[in-house]
Amino acid sequence: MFSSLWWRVGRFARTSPARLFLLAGVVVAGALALSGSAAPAGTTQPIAFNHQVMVQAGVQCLFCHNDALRSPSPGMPSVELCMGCHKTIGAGRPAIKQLADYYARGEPIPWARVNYVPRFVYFSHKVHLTAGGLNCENCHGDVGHMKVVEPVARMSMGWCLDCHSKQTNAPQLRDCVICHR
Amino acid sequence: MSELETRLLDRGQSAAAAPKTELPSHKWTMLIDLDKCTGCNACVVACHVENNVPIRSEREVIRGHGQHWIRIERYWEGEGDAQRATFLPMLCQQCSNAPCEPVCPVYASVHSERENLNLQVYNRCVGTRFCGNNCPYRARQFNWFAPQFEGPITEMLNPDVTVRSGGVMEKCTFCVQRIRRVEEDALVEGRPLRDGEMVPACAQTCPTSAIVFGDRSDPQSQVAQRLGGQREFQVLEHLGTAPNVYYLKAGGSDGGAG
Amino acid sequence: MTEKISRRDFLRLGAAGAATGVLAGCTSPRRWVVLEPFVRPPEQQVSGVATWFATTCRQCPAGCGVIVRLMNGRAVKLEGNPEHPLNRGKLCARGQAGLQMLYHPDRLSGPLLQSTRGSREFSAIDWNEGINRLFQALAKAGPAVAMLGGATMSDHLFDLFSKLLAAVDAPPPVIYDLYTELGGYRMLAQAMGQVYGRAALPAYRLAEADVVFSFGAEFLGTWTSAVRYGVEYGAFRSQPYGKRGLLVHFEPRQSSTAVTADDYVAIAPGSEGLVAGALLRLIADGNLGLAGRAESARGLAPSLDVEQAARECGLPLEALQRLARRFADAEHAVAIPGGALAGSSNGMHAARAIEALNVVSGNAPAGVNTTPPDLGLARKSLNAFTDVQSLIARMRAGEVQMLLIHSTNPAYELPEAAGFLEALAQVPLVVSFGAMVDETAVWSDLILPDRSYLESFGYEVVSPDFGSPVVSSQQPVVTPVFDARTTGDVLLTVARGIPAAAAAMPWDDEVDYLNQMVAGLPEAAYPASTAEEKRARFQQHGGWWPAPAVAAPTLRPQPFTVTAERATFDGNETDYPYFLHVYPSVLLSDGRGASLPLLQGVPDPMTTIAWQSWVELHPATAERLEIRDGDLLRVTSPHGEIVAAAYVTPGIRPDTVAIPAGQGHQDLGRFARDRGSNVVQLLGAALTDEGGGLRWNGVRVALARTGKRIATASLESKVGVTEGLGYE
Amino acid sequence: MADTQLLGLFNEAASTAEVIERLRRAGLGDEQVSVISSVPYRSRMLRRPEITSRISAVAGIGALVGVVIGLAITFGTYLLNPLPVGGQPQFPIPPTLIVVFEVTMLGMMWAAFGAFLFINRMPVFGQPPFSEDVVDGSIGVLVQAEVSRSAGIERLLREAGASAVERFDSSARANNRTWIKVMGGAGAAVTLALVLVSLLAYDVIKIPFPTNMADTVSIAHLQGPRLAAPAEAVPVQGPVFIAGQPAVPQVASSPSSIQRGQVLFGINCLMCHGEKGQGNGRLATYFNPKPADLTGEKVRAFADSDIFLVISLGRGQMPSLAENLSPTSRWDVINYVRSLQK
Amino acid sequence: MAEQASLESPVWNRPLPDDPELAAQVREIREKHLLQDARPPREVAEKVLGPMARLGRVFWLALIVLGGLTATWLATWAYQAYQGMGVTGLNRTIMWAPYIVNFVYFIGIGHAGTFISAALRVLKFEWRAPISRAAESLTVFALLVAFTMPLIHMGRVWKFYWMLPFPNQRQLWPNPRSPIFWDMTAIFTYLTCSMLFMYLGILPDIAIAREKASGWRKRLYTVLALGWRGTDREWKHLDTTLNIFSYGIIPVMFSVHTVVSWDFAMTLQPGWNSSIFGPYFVVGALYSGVGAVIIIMAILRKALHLEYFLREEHFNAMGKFLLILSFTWVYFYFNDYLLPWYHKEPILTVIFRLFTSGWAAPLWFTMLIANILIPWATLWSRKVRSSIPALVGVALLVQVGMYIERYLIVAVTLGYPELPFDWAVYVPRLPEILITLGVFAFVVLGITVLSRLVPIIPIWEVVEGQLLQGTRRIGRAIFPAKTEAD
Repeated sequence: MFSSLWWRVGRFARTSPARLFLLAGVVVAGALALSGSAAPAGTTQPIAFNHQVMVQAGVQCLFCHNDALRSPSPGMPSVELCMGCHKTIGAGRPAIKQLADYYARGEPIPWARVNYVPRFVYFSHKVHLTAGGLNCENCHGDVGHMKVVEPVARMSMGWCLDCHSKQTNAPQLRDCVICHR
Repeated sequence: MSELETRLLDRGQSAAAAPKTELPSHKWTMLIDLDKCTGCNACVVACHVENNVPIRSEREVIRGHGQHWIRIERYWEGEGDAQRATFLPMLCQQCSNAPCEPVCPVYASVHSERENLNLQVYNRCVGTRFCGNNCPYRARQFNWFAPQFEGPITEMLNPDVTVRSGGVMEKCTFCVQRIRRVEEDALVEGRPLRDGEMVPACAQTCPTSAIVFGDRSDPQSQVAQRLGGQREFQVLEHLGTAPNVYYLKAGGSDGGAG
Repeated sequence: MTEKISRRDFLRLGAAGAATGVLAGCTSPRRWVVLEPFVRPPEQQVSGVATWFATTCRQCPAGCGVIVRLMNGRAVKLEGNPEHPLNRGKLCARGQAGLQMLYHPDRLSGPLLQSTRGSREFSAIDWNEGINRLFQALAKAGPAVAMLGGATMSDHLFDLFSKLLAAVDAPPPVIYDLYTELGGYRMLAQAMGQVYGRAALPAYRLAEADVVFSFGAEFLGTWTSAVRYGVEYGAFRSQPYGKRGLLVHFEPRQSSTAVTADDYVAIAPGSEGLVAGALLRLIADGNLGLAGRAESARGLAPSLDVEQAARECGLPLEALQRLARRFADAEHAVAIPGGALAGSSNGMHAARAIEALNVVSGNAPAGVNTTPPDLGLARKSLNAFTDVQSLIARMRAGEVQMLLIHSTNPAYELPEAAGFLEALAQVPLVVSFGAMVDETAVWSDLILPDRSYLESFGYEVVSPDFGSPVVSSQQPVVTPVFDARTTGDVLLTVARGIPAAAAAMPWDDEVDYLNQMVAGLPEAAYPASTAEEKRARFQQHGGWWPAPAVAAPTLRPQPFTVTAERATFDGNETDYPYFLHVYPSVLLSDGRGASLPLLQGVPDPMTTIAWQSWVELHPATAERLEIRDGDLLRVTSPHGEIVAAAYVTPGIRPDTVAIPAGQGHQDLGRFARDRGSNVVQLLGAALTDEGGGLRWNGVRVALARTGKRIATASLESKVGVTEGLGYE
Repeated sequence: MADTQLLGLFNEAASTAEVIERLRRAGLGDEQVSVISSVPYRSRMLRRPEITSRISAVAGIGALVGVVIGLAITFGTYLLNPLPVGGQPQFPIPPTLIVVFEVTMLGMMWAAFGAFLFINRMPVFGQPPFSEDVVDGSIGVLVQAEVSRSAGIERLLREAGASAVERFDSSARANNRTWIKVMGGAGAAVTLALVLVSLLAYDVIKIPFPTNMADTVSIAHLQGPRLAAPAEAVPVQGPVFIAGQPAVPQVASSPSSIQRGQVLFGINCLMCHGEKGQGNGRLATYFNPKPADLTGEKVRAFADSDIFLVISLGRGQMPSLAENLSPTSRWDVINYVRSLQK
Repeated sequence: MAEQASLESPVWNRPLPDDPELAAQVREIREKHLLQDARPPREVAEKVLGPMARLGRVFWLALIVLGGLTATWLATWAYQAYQGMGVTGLNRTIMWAPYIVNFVYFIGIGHAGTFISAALRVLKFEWRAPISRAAESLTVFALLVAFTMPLIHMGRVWKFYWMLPFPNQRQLWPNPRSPIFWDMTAIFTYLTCSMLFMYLGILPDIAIAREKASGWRKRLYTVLALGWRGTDREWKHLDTTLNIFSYGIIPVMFSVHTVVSWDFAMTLQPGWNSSIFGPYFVVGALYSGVGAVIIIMAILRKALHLEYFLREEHFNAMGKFLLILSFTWVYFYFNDYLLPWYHKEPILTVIFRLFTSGWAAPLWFTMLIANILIPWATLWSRKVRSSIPALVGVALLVQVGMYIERYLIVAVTLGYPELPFDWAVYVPRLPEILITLGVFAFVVLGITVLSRLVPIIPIWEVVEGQLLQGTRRIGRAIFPAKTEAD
């Protein structure tokens, strides 16, 4: 069955180079689509969490992601912290009910990761927020206006270096050891 | 921790203010007093645990795939029954003119201007093993097979160190993850590093304190104080690799009677 | 459905094969990665930041303080507790490997029941049933209960056990294991009792000494408190007043201590006492050394012919004289009686003779049991091999209905001649508290796995302490990895059912018990007002110790006589031409380390061999028998035979072969099983002249090639390091 | 004008030269006549004008391009990643020379080849006007002329002793369909390859080999199952509470402490308790009773240790902030709150 | 009258002199020298193209065997890549061995082709004509294989593209300081240029084949010929281009093996870091290369019945080459070994002793015998040189010798670093052995297949050569004479 398919494709491509280019395009597009870089991460979140609402309500980023100032990791709010406010605020909403269920069951909420750097990259929120003099939005974009949080940057090495190599007063920020251990 | 918010406050809530201070650079140096080394292997095990260095099975060891970032090399001195063993802890010498660096085609083995360390970027390594051949100390360890961590042993892996995969070269890093940790803390708290704040796993555990570690560029540091003595030497000095690991000959001040 | 797959599964997927890998690969991994928050946040734990907990190392009886680095709730590193007065932030190889005790893949989760002993067919039961069975049996057995414990069992557990046994009028626990036997703990304590009237392990302050004579004391490898001795040795080498101490080591084989010694004297096995006696004699007769030395020596020196003695210990008379002079001339000369003495028939004599040297030089060991008795804490006292024998006798006689075994492995550690296993057959119920299935557990009916020392509470009265008493604290630092229960709690639960016991042990769990105990402790180095705070600080600092360290009460030697006895050996010289030198492996110690890959896979310092066991031979011996490295040798003693690979090394006497203890397990997990051979099988059950110790250092052996070879798993290049290519 | 091609075959060089001479006299320029042979004949043998080949010049240009590319690769790297290796200078000359040399030669020879194809108008994937006899040793004279003159030329060739004369019409010369197929196919393949490579190069397509180390078996921060240290255990930095004892202030009130407190207050408290702590934060509306007025009498009356307890454990509707504030930070906040009350 | 090589009558039907004695002489000259023995081009072409198209049983058998071995090579490679490099006999001291040995060896083989076709072309050695293409094809396939070797030996081969300079998200390029990078550029240049060089030479012959062939071959050649007709312009341009390539590729050839030698000379490994390595390696390469060409010549001659083209004179000449190269190689080898012998630097002495009296002695002496003793003992005699079996035997020995020599340098010497604690011995295991076998098979396979696809004897060069050759009579003797046509 496959062989016949290949044969068809082959014939399709053989007839003219224009079609061949077309085929190439299709392949590439397919690869792109599969690569998931385009796929929205938010869609997979267990609870439809809305950052926009929180930010507009005046909740600080660091209130929930409360490790960011004191740890390499940003920290995720414990279910209890969520419930701390939400046992009163918006208790009726379906999403909050979901939250409450998790809390009642004593289960953690399996949040899907949105911003991803490989494990061999050692990024420290602490350093970037304090000594680095950056703020959340510098890397994560204006989360305050995102209903579903999306990565604003493909966090590739080049992207990091763009900023690191600009720090003229600290050229050694290019050292591999800054990120890789 | 608490100075931390001070920094945060200093710059106020304004975004993207570049770091004020020039990042300090260090000359990390290790001093190994062979007069005190008892070959107890504590450093070896400590290193294995700290750096996720896999333990290789008997079969692999037999085939010369044993993997230790620091090893106790046991030599024999003297003749016949007067032969006496001596211990030489051998680890990456963190050469200033490291022979392993220029030969790497992909910059996986590079030098750190800032730490004056010889780095190995595992995720960049493609495994040509040129560096390993070119290391006169044979301090570089290659992952001939992907490491095996059985069952819950994965739980004790150090999250600060990349778990290397198969086909990748690795070596002693002077516990660079610890260096970075203390440096980041110091940076965040806006203070210089204190001597003795940074101790690699081997030096930390060494019962006889035969291993001393510190920043040579700080004249007050213990290492700087102890350098330049009579007994000081470096392994294969004549090759001009300019190691950052110094050894003190056994025997000591009174020439080691007997 | 994809988001259901956790990250770890994803990795497995990736590892599963290229196909899956690429399939999964086309979409970026973050899809699978789950960020999991706590449901209820723990106090003082920040994700990505390490938390440190202080506790006590139980890899050997010394009781060093350790701090554990906790990342993401997992223990990822052990370090010495810098506050701890004993090890001062340092740790040995075995201590470092402790984490694998915690995360060992072969640990038992939940109690096991074995229908027929030795069948290795276990059936899992739940804890209630397990405890219930224990209780029933205990109630039924009454006084016919016996307990065999190891020296690494922490003191609080020992206390609970003894209280329980006492409550049912059973004889107190017998504490015995190979490690302490090879270390000569018991024997040395006895000797101290005879010399100074205080029966406890001696501790020698090398830091202040300028000349140290070590008589087979492997104090840098495994002996008593190796880490502390390491610290001391470091100070000894670089002394504040610019002096560098001189270390002389007497041993038939070059141990790592011998290597670091300035002067290593390869004496004949069992002749330590003779050397010491001869030295005394020389000092006395030659009127050597500082004022008063000769006098005190005259009082103690045994009557012996020095030249003959020199001949017997196998070193020239001049050497002896030189050594005698060095010892006598030194201000702070210290002589250390090693563990090897304990195994030789003349051990006690030797120990006395060596201690006599200290008396002569006026340097009594610091801290022979300086712990004030009023602490109100129970502490183990080790039993002699005779006690074990009597226990075995009782078992054989059927006087033991139930045997409890904790943190010792008699089936592996006791020589066959002791007849432990036969006696065990007479015991209706054997309960093992081992965390893993070891050789003994295989011969037991019920296994109630104890938690590892990083998961449970406890305290340990440090012995030997170096002049200042230390009670080291033990606390759980991680949530239990397996469903094991602390034996302390098990005992307390059981005790509730037995009126007498319930009265004697009124605590509802071991935490409660610990509070009570700690509350009784006097003023510590750190401020603590209430009992609650005491407990908290006790755990926080990793123990209790007074500040400033109280000066060790100076020991007064009591009148004692020194006799020069010759050591006797099993097996005649013609059939068994070689002395057998047994020593605890630096890494595997007496074999309890064999279960940990970290200790198995790290090369032994002297031979650089990993994963294997070996027989050390002198090149001359090897040449005579045409033995090469890796040849499998049949080592035969009057008591048994083992097969082990040869390792030719110049670091041993030609008339001696050395075999490390530790390998040759049938059980104890996948990493230890069926590896090398167990030297204990060569030993007999003969006793030493005095003190009723096992005469493990008094056996001669014969060697024979089996014709088979194995490849030696060594790190070194034998050609490069030892044999050479024939150029100098 | 419709052209045709006449191919006259001669079996040795002399007569060929003769014919060419005649053709010249007959007014056919050298560009219209060309000689075909399966063996190279020197022009002079056939009395043909010397041909000058420009390929060498092109090759020279190619070499120059090579030099540039070589320098670009090497110095580009030195500039892009100023990574010190082996104590070598940032711009090492000898390695550069080696690389530049190789790339130069590459450029030169590739250019020469390209020039060869271009000048000869190759490739042509089809049967050119040719005759098997040429292979068999005869020399062909190919004349290009208008159809009108072809008859005359053919006669001329025959008279000159051509063993045979063949006639081709120009249309037969090139076969464009094959050309497009082959070249198009090749081009498509190359572009496809390039595109895929760049997709990989820029991590648009990630192939997570198990050996990538992008995900490892060690436990990541925030990775489940999250484990907490046992509740009874006391870390080395000491317990937060000791039962039955009021919490002792760990941070004395100082300007810096108060500043820190302000920041943390802004992050953790402000949204309910309001800018000045009067309980009028933006979230206050949601709560009933309203969040406490921290400047009010009630809170003033609190002991520091009580406030510490409230922050740590929560109270009424107020959640515990133990997770957000480490013990020391809590004291900073307390100090700040006190400063508000002044 | 002297019989000139004349353009008047086609060379192939030049009459014999009437004088029977002279006629005999001429006949003798003709059968000795290919270029004197002109035949009608049709016949010449037939001699090449005929056997090419006839695929006998032997051919298919060879195809299956060699193909199988090649497949094994690839399979083993896949296995190794999946399992990890540990499946080889390499260890923590000897991190290079089997594949790098092959690498050096095949690069070496690759040198002969260019040397013969380019260098001899530049020097106008017409007799080389029938040999050159076989030599070039050897070059191409040897280089192809050599190129894969570093890849096979990489720990993470699927990341090989990190060694190529192309823009990427990492903003990181390969390291021009690394000899491996030099290798990549040098070999790439050499490989591609050799291919183009060979293709250019083939063009006219393919055109010939196009006319002769039919069926799929016809179609194939029609495309491959790129429309070559052989107009005088085309010939001129071809000539120029070939000259450019000849002059360009010779320095590249030298640079390639020098760079390869630098892989070793740049390190701190005792026995490697020697400045003589460059020329020493180049000569060694030519030595083994010429030997390999002799073998290939013999095989092709047998397989394709090329007795007409490949005659005694060619083997004889190649034999002389072999002998001369052997001398040169020995000169460098002696240089390299004099040092450690003279100054007793410990570690060098160790290696020296190892070769002369250590466990490596058998290898070393075999190498010396195969590389020096046998060639010197035999090749001086014309009888041996012109007897094909004998010459091939010697050439085979040289291959063995040179392979061992590379093995000693890479796999043995590397086991003896400065610190004796790390000394080690490398023992090959199955994967390397299979891969090495497969690689050799692949080279032969390649040449076998190619020799059936394109004329392995450059017809036009032979005919051209014959055109310009003639005889000249002085007194009663007749000698070969050559017309300098340009």
